[in-house]
Amino acid sequence: MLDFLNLIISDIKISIRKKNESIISIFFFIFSILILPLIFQGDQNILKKFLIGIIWFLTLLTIIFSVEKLFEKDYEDGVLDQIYISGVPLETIFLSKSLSIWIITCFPIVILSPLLLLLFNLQTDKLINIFFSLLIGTPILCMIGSVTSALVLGFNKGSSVISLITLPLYLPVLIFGIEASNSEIIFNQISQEFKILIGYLLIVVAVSPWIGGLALRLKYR
Amino acid sequence: MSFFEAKNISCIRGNKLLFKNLNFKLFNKELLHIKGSNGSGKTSLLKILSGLLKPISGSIKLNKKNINLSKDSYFKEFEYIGHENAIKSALTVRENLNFFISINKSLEKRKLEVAVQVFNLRNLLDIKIENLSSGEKRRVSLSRLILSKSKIWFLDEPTTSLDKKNNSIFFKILKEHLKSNGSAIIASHDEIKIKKKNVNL
Amino acid sequence: MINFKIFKYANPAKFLNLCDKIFIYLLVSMIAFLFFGLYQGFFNSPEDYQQGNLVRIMYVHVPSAWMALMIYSSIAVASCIYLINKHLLANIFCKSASLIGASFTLIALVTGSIWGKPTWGTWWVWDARITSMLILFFLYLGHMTIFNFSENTTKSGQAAALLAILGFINIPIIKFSVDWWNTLHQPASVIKLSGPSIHSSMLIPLLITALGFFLYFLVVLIIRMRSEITNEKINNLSFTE
Amino acid sequence: MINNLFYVVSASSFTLLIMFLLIVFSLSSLKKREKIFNKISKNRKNE
Repeated sequence: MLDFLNLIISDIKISIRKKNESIISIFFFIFSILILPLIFQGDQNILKKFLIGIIWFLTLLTIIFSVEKLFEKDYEDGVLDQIYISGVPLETIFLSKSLSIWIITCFPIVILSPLLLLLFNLQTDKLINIFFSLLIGTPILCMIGSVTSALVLGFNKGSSVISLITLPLYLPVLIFGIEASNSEIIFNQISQEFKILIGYLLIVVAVSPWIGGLALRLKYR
Repeated sequence: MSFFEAKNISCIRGNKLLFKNLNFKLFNKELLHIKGSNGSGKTSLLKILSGLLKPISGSIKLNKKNINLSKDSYFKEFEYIGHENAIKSALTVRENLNFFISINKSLEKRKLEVAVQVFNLRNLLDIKIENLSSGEKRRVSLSRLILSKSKIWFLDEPTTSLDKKNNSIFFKILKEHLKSNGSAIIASHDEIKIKKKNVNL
Repeated sequence: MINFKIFKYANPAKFLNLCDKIFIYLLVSMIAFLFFGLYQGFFNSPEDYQQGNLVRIMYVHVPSAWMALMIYSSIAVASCIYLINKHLLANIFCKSASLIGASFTLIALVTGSIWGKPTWGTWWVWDARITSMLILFFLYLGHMTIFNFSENTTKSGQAAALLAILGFINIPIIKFSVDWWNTLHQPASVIKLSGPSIHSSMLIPLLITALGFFLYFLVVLIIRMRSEITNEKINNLSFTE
Repeated sequence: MINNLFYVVSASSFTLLIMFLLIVFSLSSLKKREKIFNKISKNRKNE
């Protein structure tokens, strides 16, 4: 447990100091949302209609960018070997990596996107919905992305095709996330879409550490 | 009694057979020098010995126990310094050392002072790794050996980019380690002027 | 460990022997079934009262869609077996079945859109079943690319097996998620709890063709597996010097 | 009706074409690999 925390803390420290992809990708996210009015020629109605879908799509792209070389850097400078030899289980390494990538990239997105949407005059209940749906949806994206990133770690030419492998697995989250953000207000009664999203999160949390651990183990055969 | 034993190890990387049916034993207080030209599989052999790679065939035993049976307990028995320095360039020296002490149970925090002193790292402690020279980076990496309480060392080209002074410091530490019942396996193409066994790849 | 009788044939040499014995029967029956089924379907079955002749596309479209799903499930099962038991043959099965499954998915997609043009008026509709089929196609592509990553069959095989299992867990969710937008596509008409809702004069040719497709899968599978086993032998030969 | 027939024919011929191509491709790769295998094993025996 302590190892887990240490791994996460050092990861966060490194990415804040280095200002690497994961931090840069947040700026990518913010900028792309801010230039949206230019794309739709300032048409407020179209914007309101598609905004949520676009937010989800941009989130997905951001995560794919930042997940691409998640394990590769640690492997190249030998730190991953050293952590493995220290006796930390590969499942823990995997889980800490995917959690730290969530904290670094997704947490700011989850916080920022409702605020950014304020600029587009959406109703407040929509903002709450999008906050919660991103909060539940992004961990799923991170975990699945980390699994594929761990899978391709074992191969030299892996990281170029990671998006091809990852995107099909992301579609359910995209669909339900958008549906959940558009669903009715959730405080009185949780809507169906939210329930599905939560269930999916639980499945992924239960399954992905094992698959991710096995995938990392491939590197050590 | 045989302390550390490798039997019939063969290794294939890519489509190339690196070595076949390698045998050796290592007792307490002994040093094993793995020699070989570039690409002959020195690094692969060390990775195999430390359980980071699986050999195509053969077995490795420590105290007559196969290392694959319980890797977790085997990992506590040795210290491995790889070809890469295994330090995070965005962190300072102190943070790096503390990080590895915190996750590795066989590194002892109380020896930190000693390690810093031996490798002259005191002035560098709060400097980020990315600002260090390659020799200084290697010293940080090697200081792990002093922190460690493991009896076996696996070292991959330990003296690369070390200057003469630090080179002799390293060999002094190595001799002391051997004296205190330790043993070490070193892969390098430099000559080593200590009593040793040789394995040629 | 569970010892199924079938694992007797997990030895590649024995497996090849078995294949040699049954290959010719498979080939003959495949040609017979395919020929008979397609002939019945195209010339001897009634026209649909709404779609007329067009309904005959069903005899190639539906069986290939079934095969695409069936092959992916079998790959997932074989992947589990491979990860647990480390049988080389399971790996080779995954490697060789993947391309066949991808081709069947492609066939289902293309014939589906050819069918869609006259009935719905467009080549492509973003409806639930088509979309999930498309995703299945992408899953197949990802599975195949992983095998090409590395010469080391065991390593790429294990990675592919993990991906196949991950995809298989996701397939029901994907299916369910794309079902969320209800659309133009007909509801499932053959496999239903209340029994088939199409007339037996159409159903029988359909089932015969499906059987023919399955036999075709086996035939190509044997050819491809033999080829992969030969490849393994070549690799082993070049190592033992 | 002719129009409909065109769709049916194109769909089924596409199916059969892909199936045929797949079988030809698999057979040719098998033949190629067997050739290589025979060559290598012959070489071994000669040595």
